[in-house]
Amino acid sequence: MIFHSTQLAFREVLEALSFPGKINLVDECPYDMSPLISQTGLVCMTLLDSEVTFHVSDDNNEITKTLHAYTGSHTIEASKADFIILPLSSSMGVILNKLEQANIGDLVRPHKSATIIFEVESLQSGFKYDLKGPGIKGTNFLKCTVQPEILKKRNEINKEYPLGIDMIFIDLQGNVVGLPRTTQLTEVI
Amino acid sequence: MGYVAVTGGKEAIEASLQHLSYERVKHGKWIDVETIKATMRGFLDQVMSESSLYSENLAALAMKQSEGNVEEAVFLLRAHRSTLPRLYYSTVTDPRDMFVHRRISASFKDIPGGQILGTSHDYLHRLLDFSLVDETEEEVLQKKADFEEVEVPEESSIPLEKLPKVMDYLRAEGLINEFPVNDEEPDDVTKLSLTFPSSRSERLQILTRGQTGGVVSLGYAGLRGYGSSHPNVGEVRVGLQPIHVQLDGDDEEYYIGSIKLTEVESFIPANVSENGKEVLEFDIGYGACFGQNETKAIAMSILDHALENPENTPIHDEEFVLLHVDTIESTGFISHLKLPHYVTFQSKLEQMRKIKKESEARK
Amino acid sequence: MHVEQPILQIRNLSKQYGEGCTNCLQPNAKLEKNFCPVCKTVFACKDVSIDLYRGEILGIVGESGSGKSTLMKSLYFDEEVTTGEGYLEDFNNGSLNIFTQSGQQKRYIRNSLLGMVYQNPMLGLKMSFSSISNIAEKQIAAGNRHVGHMVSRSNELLDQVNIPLKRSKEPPKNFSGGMQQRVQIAKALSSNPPILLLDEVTTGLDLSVQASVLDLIKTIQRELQISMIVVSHDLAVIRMLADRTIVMLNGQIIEQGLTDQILEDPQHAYTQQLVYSLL
Amino acid sequence: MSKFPFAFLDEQSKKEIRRAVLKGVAIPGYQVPFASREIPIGRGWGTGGLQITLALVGQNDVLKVIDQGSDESVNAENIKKLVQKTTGIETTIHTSEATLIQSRHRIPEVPLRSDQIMILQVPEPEPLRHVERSEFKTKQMHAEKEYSGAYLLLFEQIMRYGQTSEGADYPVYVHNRYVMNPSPIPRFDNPKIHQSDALVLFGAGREKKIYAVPPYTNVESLAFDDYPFEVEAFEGKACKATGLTNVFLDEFTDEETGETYYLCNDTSYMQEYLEQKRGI
Repeated sequence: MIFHSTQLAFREVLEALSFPGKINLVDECPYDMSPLISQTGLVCMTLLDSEVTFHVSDDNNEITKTLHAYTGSHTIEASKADFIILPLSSSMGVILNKLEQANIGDLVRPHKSATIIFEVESLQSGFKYDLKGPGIKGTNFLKCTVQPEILKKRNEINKEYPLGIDMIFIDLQGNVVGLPRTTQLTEVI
Repeated sequence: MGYVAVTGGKEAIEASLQHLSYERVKHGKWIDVETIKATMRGFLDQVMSESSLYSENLAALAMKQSEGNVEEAVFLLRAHRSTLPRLYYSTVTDPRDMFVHRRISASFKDIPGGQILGTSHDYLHRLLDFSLVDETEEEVLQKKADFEEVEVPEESSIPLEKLPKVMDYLRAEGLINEFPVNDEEPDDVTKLSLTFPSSRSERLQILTRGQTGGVVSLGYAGLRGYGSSHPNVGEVRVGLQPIHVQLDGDDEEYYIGSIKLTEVESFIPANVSENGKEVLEFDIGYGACFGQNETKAIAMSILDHALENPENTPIHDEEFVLLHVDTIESTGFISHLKLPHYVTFQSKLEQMRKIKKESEARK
Repeated sequence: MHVEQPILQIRNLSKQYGEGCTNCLQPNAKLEKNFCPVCKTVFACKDVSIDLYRGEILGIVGESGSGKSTLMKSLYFDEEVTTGEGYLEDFNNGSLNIFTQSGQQKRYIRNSLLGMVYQNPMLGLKMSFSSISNIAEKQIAAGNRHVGHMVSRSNELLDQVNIPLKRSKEPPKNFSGGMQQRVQIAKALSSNPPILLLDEVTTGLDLSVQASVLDLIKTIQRELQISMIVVSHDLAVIRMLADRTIVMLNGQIIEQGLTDQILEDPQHAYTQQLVYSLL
Repeated sequence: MSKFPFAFLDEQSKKEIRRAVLKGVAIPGYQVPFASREIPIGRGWGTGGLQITLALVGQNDVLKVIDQGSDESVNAENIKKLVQKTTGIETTIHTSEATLIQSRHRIPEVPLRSDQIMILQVPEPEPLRHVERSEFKTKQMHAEKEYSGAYLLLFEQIMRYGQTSEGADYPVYVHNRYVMNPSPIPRFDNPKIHQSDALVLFGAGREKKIYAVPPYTNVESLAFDDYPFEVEAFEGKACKATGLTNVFLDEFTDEETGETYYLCNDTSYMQEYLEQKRGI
């Protein structure tokens, strides 16, 4: 039953955000959510419903229709969306633009900010970043194919804690890594 | 001194639950849900209003299960309500379409459509009727028959399904502030957490599902100097309100039934400045409840107006009113004091001893 | 007389209650006293500009409704200004308008750069907390986290405002009006702010107590060289304390200058009436 | 199995709670408002903690529920029964075996691991409530990091009693941004949340707030430089059964002798300690 898969997926995402940099594995989604990565579809089904809004990056209405059908959630422009989904196909320009628009909440309601669900090729190889902050004992390392420029933009957006955005990365193998706004991230060159 | 760590909690609960169900049946008497539904209208209306779940059957069952304890019955229905999936939302319904059983106004002697007394305890001498002690079924059926035989004098000309509103009468005279129709989607405090300042739809929802006693006594306080609204009951109407729903993508409206509703509109004089000139006009205080709950609906109309016009008296303070009138929240937190607190107590005890010891050392 | 930069500059500060209308919003609108006859909007302060120099006591005199209290409340952020700019030398050396700062910055200015003494002690004190806690509150708000330091600083201030130390643990609600104002003064000074705002501080106190509180203010000002703005409807209080004086009427400044000059040679009819009525 | 959905709550309610939990983890110590559901347990009796448990629990979880440190206490059993009835999962009294631990007023003496989640029940989530009763104003204070009121309360206690007199609910500063109420756990348990290996979640059902302290996060109890935070000392007292002194103790009086004695409050820990000593 789907509610068992969403429960498991939630625990993986919760652990990923509680231990930033830790790599967890999410199960496949029982329904065909292509062109999304199957695990992205399951994570969306775990968190989205009619009470929240979402925005798919390159206004890919095929994904938008699928997500609305399976979750009852409504699409809205990026600056107001509770969830922004950046599929693998999103170009660098589109990603930076959507991050720029993403809602970072305000000082009274910092929780009213966007959660970015970000598809990447791999979370086990590529550029190297070190992470510090809550959920991390000392330092943690993350190797992933996310371009440094994107994470530099993320750091800039999150500069005035508690305002900021929280990110959930999912790669082709269904690995998931969490990057809450509290994580200090620097590229290791 | 301490409280022996209660072991055997599981057995204790089982035993107490056994005893509770025994308590309900130990006299060997029982009352079926149908009878409760047919004879306990007052109780059911209050429970339905406070639990914000319109179902006379479930309210009757809850009354039976809770042995007539309103607090418990409302709790049972609220918990049940939160397990029900939400299939449809009703379309906007206008109490002008109510099939009126009772409709009075304290503001005008005669009103378009007339004052309709309907059924009310208002003019009853509250004397215990001992003849009811051993009232038999035959007597009940006889009383029923006697009443039904009396033929109605002649078809009354009053259009009970389309009775005009007293407010429309005042509006025509320009004595009521005009407001554009606002059919915006109301906020639902059971789906979106309440934030302050609150919206009017949030306030009305909290008040209509509020504890009857709580809402009434706050409204009463509003009349006795703790508030500054001097309401005049413009109209109380009680009757059957038709409810319709729409299906996705089809703008046809489908009638799914009627609910018994009490609606109150109070007129409250308020000075309004229209481009500089001070003018006295009527503000509206609104109250509406499931079932026939006139006192609660009137109190609600006082509080509605008070909260629309914040001042620093208690009943004009939205946090004071809205955060304390919910049956489940208030009864739950007060009864939670019965829960063991010996760890927090022990911690305080240690603190006190330490303070005492050190203050003696300092002497 | 003052060559260096003022420690506080206020420019065109206005505070209105009501939306205003075509009549009263144009530049030199015809107002009745301080409100617009057409739309009843009240202009508590209209285009008020003042400078305060380091170590100076500036007096502001005017009858009730003249806007002097509104001006003080706006300075201490108790009320939002409608329009106007304010620059504090000690806040980003006067480069930022204090009225457009974030809530957090405004709290920093209130806690560390300004001290306020209200006419009504209820506004300035937590009546049921001990007096020493009241005095410490401002130091805590300014970031102090050492009880011992705060207690000795508070005792020093209690001494300075002539309150016996053995009464330091008593709550202000047990004190007389005069003593409550002394606690307020001690509290306002506790984070060593460069500017102290005193709003009708001695009003309502009997004469002997008034004299001792004014005396206290004068000695504190001399010892600490702290700048002060003293607001009062009583010209005698202003004469005793202020180096320079501003006269306000119907939300606007009608005359300003050295206090002695204002007393000897008042220009505006209203000021003349005030001076002549002085005993 | 009961006719209720798995873990009692409908999926939409679970999502509402899950989203709040994730934002709580992302903003340590911040109270996330959520549309708290009405469930068959009384408000003020653990509905917040229970809703988090129900939104998290899965078939392979093992649940421990304690109240005042005891597994068999009446309310703990009551809550465990509801979860068990609607999920069929395994329950335990041994902290080390549990994956989810729901508790009221205590954190177990056994150190928690990072594969476990601690869920605490919260009656009053707002640490500034005694300083400011208006919710609108306290939210403003959190927004502006205006916490002098919380320190003033402690300062006043020191003035009156020579030291702070807060027993439980002792306010803490999380990730040096938010002042937070750790729920009515004794001071004794506050240090256990600081740099904890396990995630700690807080649920206030009646007040409709969820908040979190992620693992390895700084949590310091509010204090002054010269009046540091101190836990209950229980000087010269020890658990009569185990002799342990570094545990929170309950006080008892022996009916016959009238003598006062103490026992370790964490009953399952006491039992494990005794079994281990007796080599079972």
